[in-house]
Amino acid sequence: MKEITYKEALREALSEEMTRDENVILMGEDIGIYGGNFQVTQDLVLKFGEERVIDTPLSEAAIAGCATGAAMSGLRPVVEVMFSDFVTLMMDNLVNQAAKLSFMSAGKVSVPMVVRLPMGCGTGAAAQHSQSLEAWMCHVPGLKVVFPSNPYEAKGLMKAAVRDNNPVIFCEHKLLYDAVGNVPQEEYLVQIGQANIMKKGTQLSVITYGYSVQKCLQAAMQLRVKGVDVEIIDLRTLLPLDEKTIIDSVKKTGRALIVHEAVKTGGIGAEIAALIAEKAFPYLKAPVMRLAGKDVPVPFNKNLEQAVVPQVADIKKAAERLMRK
Amino acid sequence: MKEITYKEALREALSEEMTRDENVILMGEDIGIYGGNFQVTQDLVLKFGEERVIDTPLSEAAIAGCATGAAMSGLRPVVEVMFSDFVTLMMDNLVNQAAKLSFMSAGKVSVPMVVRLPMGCGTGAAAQHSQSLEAWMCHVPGLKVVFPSNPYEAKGLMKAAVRDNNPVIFCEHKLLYDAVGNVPQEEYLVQIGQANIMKKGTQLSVITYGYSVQKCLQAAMQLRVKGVDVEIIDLRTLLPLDEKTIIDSVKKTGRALIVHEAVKTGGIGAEIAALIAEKAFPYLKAPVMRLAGKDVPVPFNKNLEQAVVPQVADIKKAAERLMRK
Amino acid sequence: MSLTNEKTINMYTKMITARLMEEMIGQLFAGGILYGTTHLGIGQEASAIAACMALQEGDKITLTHRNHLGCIGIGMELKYIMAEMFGKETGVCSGLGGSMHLLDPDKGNLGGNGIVGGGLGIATGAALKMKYKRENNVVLCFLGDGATNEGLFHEAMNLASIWKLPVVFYVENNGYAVSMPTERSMNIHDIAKRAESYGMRSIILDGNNAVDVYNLTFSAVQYVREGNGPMLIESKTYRISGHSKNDTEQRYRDAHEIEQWNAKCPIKRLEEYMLKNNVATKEMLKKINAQVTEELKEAILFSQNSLEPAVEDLQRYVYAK
Amino acid sequence: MSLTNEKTINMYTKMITARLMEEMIGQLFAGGILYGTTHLGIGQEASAIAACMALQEGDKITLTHRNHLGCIGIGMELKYIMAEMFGKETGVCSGLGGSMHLLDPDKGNLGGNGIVGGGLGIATGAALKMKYKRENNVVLCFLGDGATNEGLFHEAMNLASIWKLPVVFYVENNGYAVSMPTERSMNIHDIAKRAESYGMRSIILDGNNAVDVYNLTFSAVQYVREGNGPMLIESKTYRISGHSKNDTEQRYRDAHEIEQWNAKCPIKRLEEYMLKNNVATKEMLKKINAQVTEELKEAILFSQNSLEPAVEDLQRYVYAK
Ligand SMILES: Cc1ncc(C[n+]2csc(CCOP(=O)(O)OP(=O)(O)O)c2C)c(N)n1
Ligand SMILES: Cc1ncc(C[n+]2csc(CCOP(=O)(O)OP(=O)(O)O)c2C)c(N)n1
Ligand SMILES: [Mg+2]
Ligand SMILES: [Mg+2]
Repeated sequence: MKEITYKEALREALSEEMTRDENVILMGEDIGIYGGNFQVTQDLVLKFGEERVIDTPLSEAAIAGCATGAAMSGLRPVVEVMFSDFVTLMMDNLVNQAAKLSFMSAGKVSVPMVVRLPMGCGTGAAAQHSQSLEAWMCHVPGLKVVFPSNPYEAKGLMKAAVRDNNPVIFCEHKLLYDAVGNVPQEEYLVQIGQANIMKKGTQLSVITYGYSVQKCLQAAMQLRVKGVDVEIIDLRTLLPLDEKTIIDSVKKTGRALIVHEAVKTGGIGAEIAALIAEKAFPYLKAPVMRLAGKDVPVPFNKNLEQAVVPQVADIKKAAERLMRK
Repeated sequence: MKEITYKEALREALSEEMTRDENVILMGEDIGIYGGNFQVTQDLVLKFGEERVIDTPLSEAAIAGCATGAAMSGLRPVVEVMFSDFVTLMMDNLVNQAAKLSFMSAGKVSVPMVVRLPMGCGTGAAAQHSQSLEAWMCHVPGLKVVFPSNPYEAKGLMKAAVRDNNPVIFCEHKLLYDAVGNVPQEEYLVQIGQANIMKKGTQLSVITYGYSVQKCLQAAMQLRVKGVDVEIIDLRTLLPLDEKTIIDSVKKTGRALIVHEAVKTGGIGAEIAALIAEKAFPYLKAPVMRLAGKDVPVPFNKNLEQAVVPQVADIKKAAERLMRK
Repeated sequence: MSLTNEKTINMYTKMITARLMEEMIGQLFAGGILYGTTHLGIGQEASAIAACMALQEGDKITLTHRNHLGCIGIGMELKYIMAEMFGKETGVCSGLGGSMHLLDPDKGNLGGNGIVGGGLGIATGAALKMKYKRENNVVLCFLGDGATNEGLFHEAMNLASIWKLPVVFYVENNGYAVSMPTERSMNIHDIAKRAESYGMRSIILDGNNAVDVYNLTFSAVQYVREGNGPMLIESKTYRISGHSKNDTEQRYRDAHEIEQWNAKCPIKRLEEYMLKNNVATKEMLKKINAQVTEELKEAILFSQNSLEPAVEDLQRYVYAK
Repeated sequence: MSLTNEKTINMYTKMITARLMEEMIGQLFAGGILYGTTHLGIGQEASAIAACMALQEGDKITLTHRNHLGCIGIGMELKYIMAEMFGKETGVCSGLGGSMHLLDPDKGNLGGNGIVGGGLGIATGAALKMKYKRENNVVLCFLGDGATNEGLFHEAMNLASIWKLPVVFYVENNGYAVSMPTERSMNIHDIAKRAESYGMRSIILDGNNAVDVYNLTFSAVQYVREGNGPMLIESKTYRISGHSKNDTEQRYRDAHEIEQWNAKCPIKRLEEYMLKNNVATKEMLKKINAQVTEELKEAILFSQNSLEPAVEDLQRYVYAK
């Protein structure tokens, strides 16, 4: 084991996969000598050259399209989108091309590509640089969506994503890039489609992912002191969801709290709540509760920015409320 | 009262609003002499001229952006997107500009525009011309989303949408354009944010919208014969949802079936199910059930196309299953 | 490679195949036998097919919504195209794709596209791979005049240019994007001019003259193949068919204009050329027509006798293994 | 309107205001006092401010992520800009927008934009409204070299051109888009060339020469105001600041290049011009500097003494009434 940061974990994964398979290439804005806006690709251009670490102009749509065409042809492009908010400019290529090509061609082509999306707020970058848009992606059959919450998952999921034969939307959280954690010295993958029970518990299932996992773990420690024994599920993959892990947990605890940073209405929390309401209904001792981002754009002001997403205290309070029901 | 089609209803609404307010203009591809891909704007260019019924080149992103700028400046543009699938090309302007400008400017500007999206499958137009993407839009604070199910709603909602001071995503269903229905001779609006109970019932709440409303009504007739008394809620507005009407109904019936054509995972049905699971939990006699589009792109073949969205028989079967739980 | 007699006859055969196929598809739609929608290419046979014939083994094309001609041009088989039009399991895309999504990578076709401009990114990416792998191939990216107003056109042209990718952007300027005349959708006379924004070379050709299309496309393709970076070709042509099967009224153009272009029919012109230059005799042309008619009949029979895809298989191709 | 002495002094005052403000913002960020991110415009004062000064009452501008200079140029008040930088309730956007979203329609500013190219559509739409209402106004749309590679640039330029909209696309080519040099992001030397794709007129100007910027922009704006359709201006300039507050290493350019451009400092050049042409004396310039310094201090004091926006008001502006 060794301790590295989330961004180092991503970089290691990319570097290892590029070494293993010459078909893996990187594309994105300022990912070369600049090292990427969040330093994920730092120095990779020195190691792999400009032909494999490709600095692109500001042309998000064409980058997504170009990656799609390259992937159809046998390469495995990993695209960095500088901020996830700019994926709005790639939607046509991702949704109408990459996601549908395998189906429309009856399997004649496949599109093995990864699109990296730095998500979330907490850096004061305001409404157009702080969104969490994973729910859109989960509504598109043909895509896979993952969201690691720590360096171990970041590395393992990235390696799995690069090897997957489908377009994988790889969500990262800006506030996690400097988070440290242990990863094995030897090679490993984290399988796409498998959630992880981060903490076992008996009274309440907290279902979450991404940066919120860290907050939920903190809240769980505080709740423990108060005698509430929480189980925490880190989804890791949002599409396809690991239904079994979620449903089994809720069947055991009888209570579910879903936590995410994305705006509540239409968020992926709704899908999870709906699943539980459908498949674990007789086991529920209380209503399924969602704690999510407020239904507003992300404000610049720091206090307000903090107020729009669930914080540790909010999670604790919500869990306590749910335990009383 | 008079009987007109859905597309005539839309046309009347546009024509009346354009007559009432010279700030209302139309923009879109082939909406002039061609009359729009689905004939909604037929002959409006003859009545209002090319300055107000503006044929655009194939430039979806700029059309959305141009409408945004025009709306910020005092006009009220109504944009036709030829197929809703192409809204993928407008996402940045709709989501990062139009939806956020009021908030980001602390109310200094507003963006009164309407974006018309012909949704849905059933015409054999295949994967890139058949999607139902309303759920994305419902996940964007700052937008409003409506989806009329008949000519009465189409006209009333369109007039309300044109007068609304926010960007309104106006979903239409291709298979409804030729549907006929009664509308009042005199002027009327259908308020945004209000659902409508299409049919009162006591045993099961069917919550639906758009083209699926028609199918649910048919299923309800068949269910009645079998002694099942269904209540049908036509949502009409998807953002903001009329929570009260939904929750009141479910409290009364104790059972909820949500029906829509959009892909199930991450669909707006998830949001509704989650709401119910949160707010009507103690009243539920059975799990909340969602009947929605299959998680696949829309296939070309007609049999398969029919199979990917809920049909009358599926709705009936689902309702019966739910009654047995 | 210069246009040999054999190649010319082959080209003619494909053009006739395309014409008869499109007419047949039109009839099948009119008769309510085919389902969905379609965009016929009548009048553009030389533009699409002769261009494809300028390619060699390993080259690729990307096509548009109006993609049937390109499919014939690149050598896809009639019966698998027709079976796809019928939505059958034996179709090139097993009935899942339909008229706008004909795709056959083994033959070099990376796909028709329901999204106008949708092929631009894909073509650029396919060319990126060719360059990366030091392959001696090129991509021929078909698009319409209307598509050149899409943002993706600009972005893809620029990428191809700065990265010197082996791609030829082949713009078929047929005068309209649905009802929008090209002269109203842009303030320039020649779309080829747009190449200059990217420091890219371009040529303009008469898209109704098959021999010219072949020769000029061939030289452009060679230039690109040699590593000189991308090129743009503007092929001036005309769509005789309505925009799609729904475009019946056509209030946006007058009959006289169509007549004028009918006089420039690319097939008639190629026939005249072949006769004049002794490439073929009248009898040979007649025989080709008869053969193609027969083949088309067989293709339809094949399609009609094929099975529908199974509902149980719906999930099968959503994700690649 | 020609550049009167009064106007020149006004212009100089704004440029100095911008320079001192940007330096101050840089310091406040370095000291951890300001939150979020920011894109300073040091070196581009002439390019941004002199262009704005060529406008008249009722004209509008759209700005980019690097928008502080334009805000000063169009006449927004220092204290409300600074209060927004501090995220305070008294800021131009009540602390909701922040550095990239400064907006003040009453002063003619339709907004900075966090999306590169985001202002292009808005500018086009604002111009559409002016034309529709027969107003005698124009929109000046600011964008960077990098933004001209976005698809929206292409689409918006084309719309503006075919509809003859009163909009001037003002491209500040400062040599880089973050770390990407303009010469690597496109295969042409002058971005102005791109106007030709739309049959649009263009001019190139020295963006570090305030007097030139003013005069040439003024003439372009007049041309557009007269109903001749849009124009593109390429303003060649250089960003002395790092790209954003995070751009500290700057491995993508060398110090020598920055030095060379420092020698062309637009403020020094305007000072020289003013002294040489007796527009102002050294003492006057000194006094202006002192005044601005004072004003800036006050603006910061004002900001620091202002209240934070209330959490309870979060929902207030999501929807317009
Ligand atoms: C992005 C997008 N916008 C609009 C359409 C609808 N549409 C299909 S074909 C077409 C016209 C295309 O014109 P052009 O590129 O000139 O090709 P042509 O039809 O003339 O062959 C339009 C508007 C579409 N399919 N995709
Ligand atoms: C659509 C989009 N892509 C990427 C970014 C990230 N980004 C912000 S500024 C910038 C460079 C812009 O370059 P240019 O247009 O030349 O303006 P400059 O920064 O030089 O003033 C980039 C890549 C963004 N904000 N929006
Ligand atoms: Mg055309
Ligand atoms: Mg720049």
